[in-house]
Amino acid sequence: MTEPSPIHSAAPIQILGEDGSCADEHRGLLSDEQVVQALEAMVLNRILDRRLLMLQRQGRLGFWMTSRGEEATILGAAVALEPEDPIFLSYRELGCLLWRQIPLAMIFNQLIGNGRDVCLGRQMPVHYCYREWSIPSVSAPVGTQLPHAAGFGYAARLRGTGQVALAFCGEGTASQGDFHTALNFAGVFASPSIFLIRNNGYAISTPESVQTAAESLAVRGEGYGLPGLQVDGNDLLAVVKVVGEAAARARAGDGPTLIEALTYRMGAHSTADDPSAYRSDEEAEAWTRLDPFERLKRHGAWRGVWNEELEAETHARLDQRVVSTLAECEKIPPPRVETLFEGVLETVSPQLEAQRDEYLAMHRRRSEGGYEVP
Amino acid sequence: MTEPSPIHSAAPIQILGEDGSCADEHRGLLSDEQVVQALEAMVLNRILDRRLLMLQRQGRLGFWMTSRGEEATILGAAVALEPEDPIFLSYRELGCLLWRQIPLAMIFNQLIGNGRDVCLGRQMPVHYCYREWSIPSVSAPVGTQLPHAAGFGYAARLRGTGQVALAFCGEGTASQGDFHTALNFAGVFASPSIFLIRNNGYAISTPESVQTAAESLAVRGEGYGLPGLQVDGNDLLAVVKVVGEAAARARAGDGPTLIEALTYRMGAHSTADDPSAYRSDEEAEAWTRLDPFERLKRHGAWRGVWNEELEAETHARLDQRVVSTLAECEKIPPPRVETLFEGVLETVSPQLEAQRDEYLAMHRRRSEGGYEVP
Amino acid sequence: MAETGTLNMIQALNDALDQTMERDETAVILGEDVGHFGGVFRVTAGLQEKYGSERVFDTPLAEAGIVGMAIGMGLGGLRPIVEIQFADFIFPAFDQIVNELAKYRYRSGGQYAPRVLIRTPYGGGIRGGHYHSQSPEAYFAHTPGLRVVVPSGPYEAKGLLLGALECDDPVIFLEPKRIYRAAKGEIPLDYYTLPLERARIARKGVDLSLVAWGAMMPICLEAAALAEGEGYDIEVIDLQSIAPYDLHTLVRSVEKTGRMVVVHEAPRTCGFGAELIAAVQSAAFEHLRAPLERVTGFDTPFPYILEDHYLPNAERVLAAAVQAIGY
Amino acid sequence: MAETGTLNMIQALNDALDQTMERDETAVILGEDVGHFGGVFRVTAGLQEKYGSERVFDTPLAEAGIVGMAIGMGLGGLRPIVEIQFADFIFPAFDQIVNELAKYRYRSGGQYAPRVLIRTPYGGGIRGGHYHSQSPEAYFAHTPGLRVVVPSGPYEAKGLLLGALECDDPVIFLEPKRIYRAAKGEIPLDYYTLPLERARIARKGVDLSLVAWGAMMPICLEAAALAEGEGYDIEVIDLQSIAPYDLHTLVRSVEKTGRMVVVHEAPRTCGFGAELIAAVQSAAFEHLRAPLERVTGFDTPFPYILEDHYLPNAERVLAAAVQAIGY
Ligand SMILES: Cc1ncc(C[n+]2csc(CCOP(=O)(O)OP(=O)(O)O)c2C)c(N)n1
Ligand SMILES: Cc1ncc(C[n+]2csc(CCOP(=O)(O)OP(=O)(O)O)c2C)c(N)n1
Ligand SMILES: [Mg+2]
Ligand SMILES: [Mg+2]
Repeated sequence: MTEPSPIHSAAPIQILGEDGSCADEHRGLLSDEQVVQALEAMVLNRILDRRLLMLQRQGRLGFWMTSRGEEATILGAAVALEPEDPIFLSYRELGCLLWRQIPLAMIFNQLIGNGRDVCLGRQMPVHYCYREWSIPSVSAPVGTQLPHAAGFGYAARLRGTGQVALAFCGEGTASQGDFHTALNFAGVFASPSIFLIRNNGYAISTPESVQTAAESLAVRGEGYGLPGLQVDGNDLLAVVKVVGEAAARARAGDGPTLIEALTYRMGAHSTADDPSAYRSDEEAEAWTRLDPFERLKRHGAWRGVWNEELEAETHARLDQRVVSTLAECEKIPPPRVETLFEGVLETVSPQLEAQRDEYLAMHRRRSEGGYEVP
Repeated sequence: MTEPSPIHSAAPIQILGEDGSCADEHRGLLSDEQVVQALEAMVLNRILDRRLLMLQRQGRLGFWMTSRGEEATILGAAVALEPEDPIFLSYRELGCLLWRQIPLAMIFNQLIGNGRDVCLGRQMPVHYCYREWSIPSVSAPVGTQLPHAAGFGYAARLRGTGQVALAFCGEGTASQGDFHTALNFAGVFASPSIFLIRNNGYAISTPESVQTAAESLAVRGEGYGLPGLQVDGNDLLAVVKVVGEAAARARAGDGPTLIEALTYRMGAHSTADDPSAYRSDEEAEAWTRLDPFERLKRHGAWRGVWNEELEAETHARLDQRVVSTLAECEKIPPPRVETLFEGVLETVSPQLEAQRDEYLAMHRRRSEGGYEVP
Repeated sequence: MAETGTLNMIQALNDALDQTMERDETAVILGEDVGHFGGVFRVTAGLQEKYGSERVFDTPLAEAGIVGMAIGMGLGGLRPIVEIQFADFIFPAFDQIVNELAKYRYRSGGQYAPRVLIRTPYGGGIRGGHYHSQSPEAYFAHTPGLRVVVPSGPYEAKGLLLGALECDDPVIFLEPKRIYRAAKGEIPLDYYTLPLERARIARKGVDLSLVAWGAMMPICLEAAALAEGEGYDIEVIDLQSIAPYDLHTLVRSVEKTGRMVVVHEAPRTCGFGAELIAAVQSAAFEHLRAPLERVTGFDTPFPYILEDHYLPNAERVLAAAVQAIGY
Repeated sequence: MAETGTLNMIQALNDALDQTMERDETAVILGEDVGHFGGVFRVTAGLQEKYGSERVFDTPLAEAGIVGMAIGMGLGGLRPIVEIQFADFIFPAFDQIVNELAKYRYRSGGQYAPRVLIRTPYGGGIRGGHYHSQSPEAYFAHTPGLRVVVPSGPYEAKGLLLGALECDDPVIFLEPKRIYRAAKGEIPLDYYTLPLERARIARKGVDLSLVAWGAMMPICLEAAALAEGEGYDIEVIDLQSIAPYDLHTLVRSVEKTGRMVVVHEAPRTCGFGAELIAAVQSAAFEHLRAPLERVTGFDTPFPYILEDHYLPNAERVLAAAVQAIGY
């Protein structure tokens, strides 16, 4: 086995202590209520990761990508932004949807790809898009979302909306050309935008050390004339602080920020992956000690707003909601066949129209009694 | 008019003093003979720039790109390398061909695109390729050559040839995704390669300030885990030193280097361009005081190996050679029509064969007596 | 009565952009050298001065960044108009165009539809060699979710560009640079649009349908004029919109003529001519009196010195037409 | 007598790579996750262990970098074999492929011809949605200077891959991932090559020529079997090489059958079916007894849930075949 490289050398920004405490000056980063909300979101996140993984194994879901271990990074970004700030997801950022309170059913409709999916079941699970919640469309080619954030920020400034665009990407994705053009354009145009690298150590099987020979990814900021910071990605408060400050800078007209959040993908890359083929149990084990959920729980306890009963109660309540909502969503039939042909352009092209008419005629014959040689 | 940004803020590596002197320790960078050779190459470079520009204006040449003002950067790189080290040109690096003593006729054959052009007149002028002299093929899409150098270096190391690959690009080109992937791959694989940015202040009309918000381009090296240096690109000795050290590092297995050479495009972007539309005369004027040719002449004089008579004699001799060689090359007929269809793949595809046969039949009819309705 | 003026294609395009910038405050123009300099072909000349450098601006030299940023601007409510300096340089942005721009509306269930128009000079005839001559229309025509539009003269250029700018779809607007200045026309100075996806019958005829677009139009008209001298009456059709395309007009024409030759500059294999022939032979099979043929660039990279041999000219078009008619 | 073994396509490809790495010390394999992990589809499994991490290695996540670097390795005398994890992700490398790799030999007058082969899993049928299902063959077929090869089973996969690795041209080697594991075959374990650009008659017949490649082959064979039940005798042709393509075999077949249906997964408009139809109708015009038709993916992005409606299946193929025969 290839020895995985030691992960993350530099000393990132940290706020939460081992024992869940934080310095007084940082306590105000989140209200007690927000801490509880974040904990609830994490509980829900873990429930979903477990339930959806199961669902996938049972063949009831096409695909799933867990975010276990990275919740603080993901949630922290959402917490620090305004609800109208677009978040350009990579794909592993369920927590942002949960923080924005996108109804569970809408999420499930996407995952299942049923007839009520706002995207009409056109994309694989986790390729979310919820305009109402300022979540633009996720796509699989990694990194393409990064210049979109630069451009959205530009538009927001020109139109005076006050929005800041944030884009996530993985540390693997930071190797793409789109990373370079996005950060460079954002820098040149001082676009109100934030680029948040979830450095979780791996791109599928490929360790961080194969992605870059640099000390850190944050250091790239300087090459684009922007601040580049490393933050402990398992420390919710630190992420909230760093993203919040970046957002404030952006809104003040001071341009974009690059943030590298150091975290760890505790699970597999996706339901198509088995990490035991490329990394040691000890490594994964070591990171469970830094589990961001445990860390935030200790913080909740330190504040006196969280305890085991509360967690158990929350877990039971949310798990129940998940199970019943899922059951409802699974009942919804798939999108109509006709939708396949709709919305490619504003109007259906004559070429596609002919294809549609031919196919639907056959399809109707088929539905009316098996296939039939014309 | 848009005010051009002040060019080049940082303090680059310099060796040649105002008066043409240099510190004793640096004298050995070039032998007296090499200084004379470099001066001769610069004389020839200027002659060519002038003559070819004229030729283009007379309609005898399709296109030309001058390198006036950037000769020290261009020549310095060639001087510092071994003859077998491939140089991946951008397009403005005539000086490298001159240093490698590629016969003038071969250069003119390319520019004219006549039947003796090794590339069969298939590309526009300045898109050189001379394998015998380790000059891979120039192409117009900027930046594509950068990952090629990373890959060539990798191949050289694996095959144990001891070569170092150097790639040039402009500061505009450093904005391309290929810049990012090239440097990142080179860094990760410690490819024996050198990336040399000719920062001449402009990409056609676009000033450097639109390409990046960073303090310098050299600083990007750190983001890829490589040394990034700025050098005075009008100081031949400084360029030789910096490139020479980078080559030595690469050969020793210590990986790639990013070099940003600060210089100035004294002429137009190309014969299709008029710089007075986008920059001030004063700016251009100011840079003539830093002319790398003048600077090297002073150095030659300081060494006692160059003077006005020598220059006049050299100029006359080379100018004569240029004129007579050009006259010879202009007489050579264009490539045969048949060559249009050759060498797309190793063998002619059946599709292209049919196209060729049909066309050549018509072409022969035409040559035998005007066009003819079949 | 509406005023007219004599404009070449560059002026007509500039006029269309100017009017759009005037009417639509969300419109922005971006690309390499499009700002103060007005673009290497001067299509955006004067617009930065008029509309400011926030709405008309130079970008870093990176096509993927330009298109990627434009998509984001579109998502953010702007109407970006991108210039790619030469169509040959659109390929670094291919992923952003094919995987993002083309699919954004569909994959988001219509929640987002970034209104990005990409203008780019394309085609040969200017001694540009490999990289200043390519005709990439087939790549984009094969990509669902894009419109591909090609004007053939100043009147079409202005009307089609304004038409394309009114529509919400992503558009690849290919400008035949060879006739940027050559083609002059008396055109309305007021705002007008031409419908997209409608082919234009440039010359009526009964013996053969000659189909082309962009800079191949004058070539085809020249061939038709030569053919007339030989006693043949050729119908010439300017496709104008490559995607979607106006099959109906082609089929009606071929039903009449029984013959079709498609002319394009791009390499033959799997060029857009193939599509037109495949579709027309299916729709008008009973009317065909000769095989449908193509006069195209060859299956080689675009040459420099031998360009004149590569590019379809009136002679080659005529030969193919006469052969089809005499079949 | 040569030994044989029962291999699926992944194993056959792995075997071909293994033998190439063994014979040719300049061969190197690079791509995302191809090293220790052996590729997400396991095609390179075991090769890093056997040939070392200098010759089989993971790259950073950047397709443009992978192909760009491979070109440079080719210029430097290596024989790079690139894996692009899914064909949908080849587009960031499009410029390097289309503007560099395809044109390098031509533009250098044959001085350099980087021997880069790009393997990539393509096509639908695995519930991959927009971005794990695309069939980009037409883009590459329209690009002079590239070979495009598609195997349809383990025997073809090994023989064509070894054939492609022997040739000096750049090759886009498209692997139909849908049948990676499904198709098993008894194939020689020794080294053998299959000729490129030769179509294979997979089933002889006289009533119609059914042309396809990759994962559409089993579909076509199924349709032909169903047609046989209806009394029709269909010839099925596996194109194998898309560029260049074997027009000769198609024309000979259509001269006999008078009818052709082309089946592909890619969107119809300007897909490779268009080219085959345009070329065949020209070459076999006198023999045509029905319009040449296409059964293809639709002009939409590749869907997720409705994939089964999008992909050509035996029913659609049969319907088109029967219609053509009954024309
Ligand atoms: C352009 C592109 N190439 C390859 C892939 C296949 N792929 C999907 S995820 C992934 C790894 C991404 O790693 P990283 O950016 O670190 O994000 P993470 O999965 O760790 O969150 C790869 C290679 C892709 N989706 N897009
Ligand atoms: C991909 C690509 N986009 C655009 C162009 C058009 N173009 C040719 S040279 C040039 C400017 C290059 O500037 P820079 O990199 O600074 O090099 P310089 O010309 O200053 O030497 C541009 C935009 C191109 N050749 N390739
Ligand atoms: Mg990662
Ligand atoms: Mg420059």
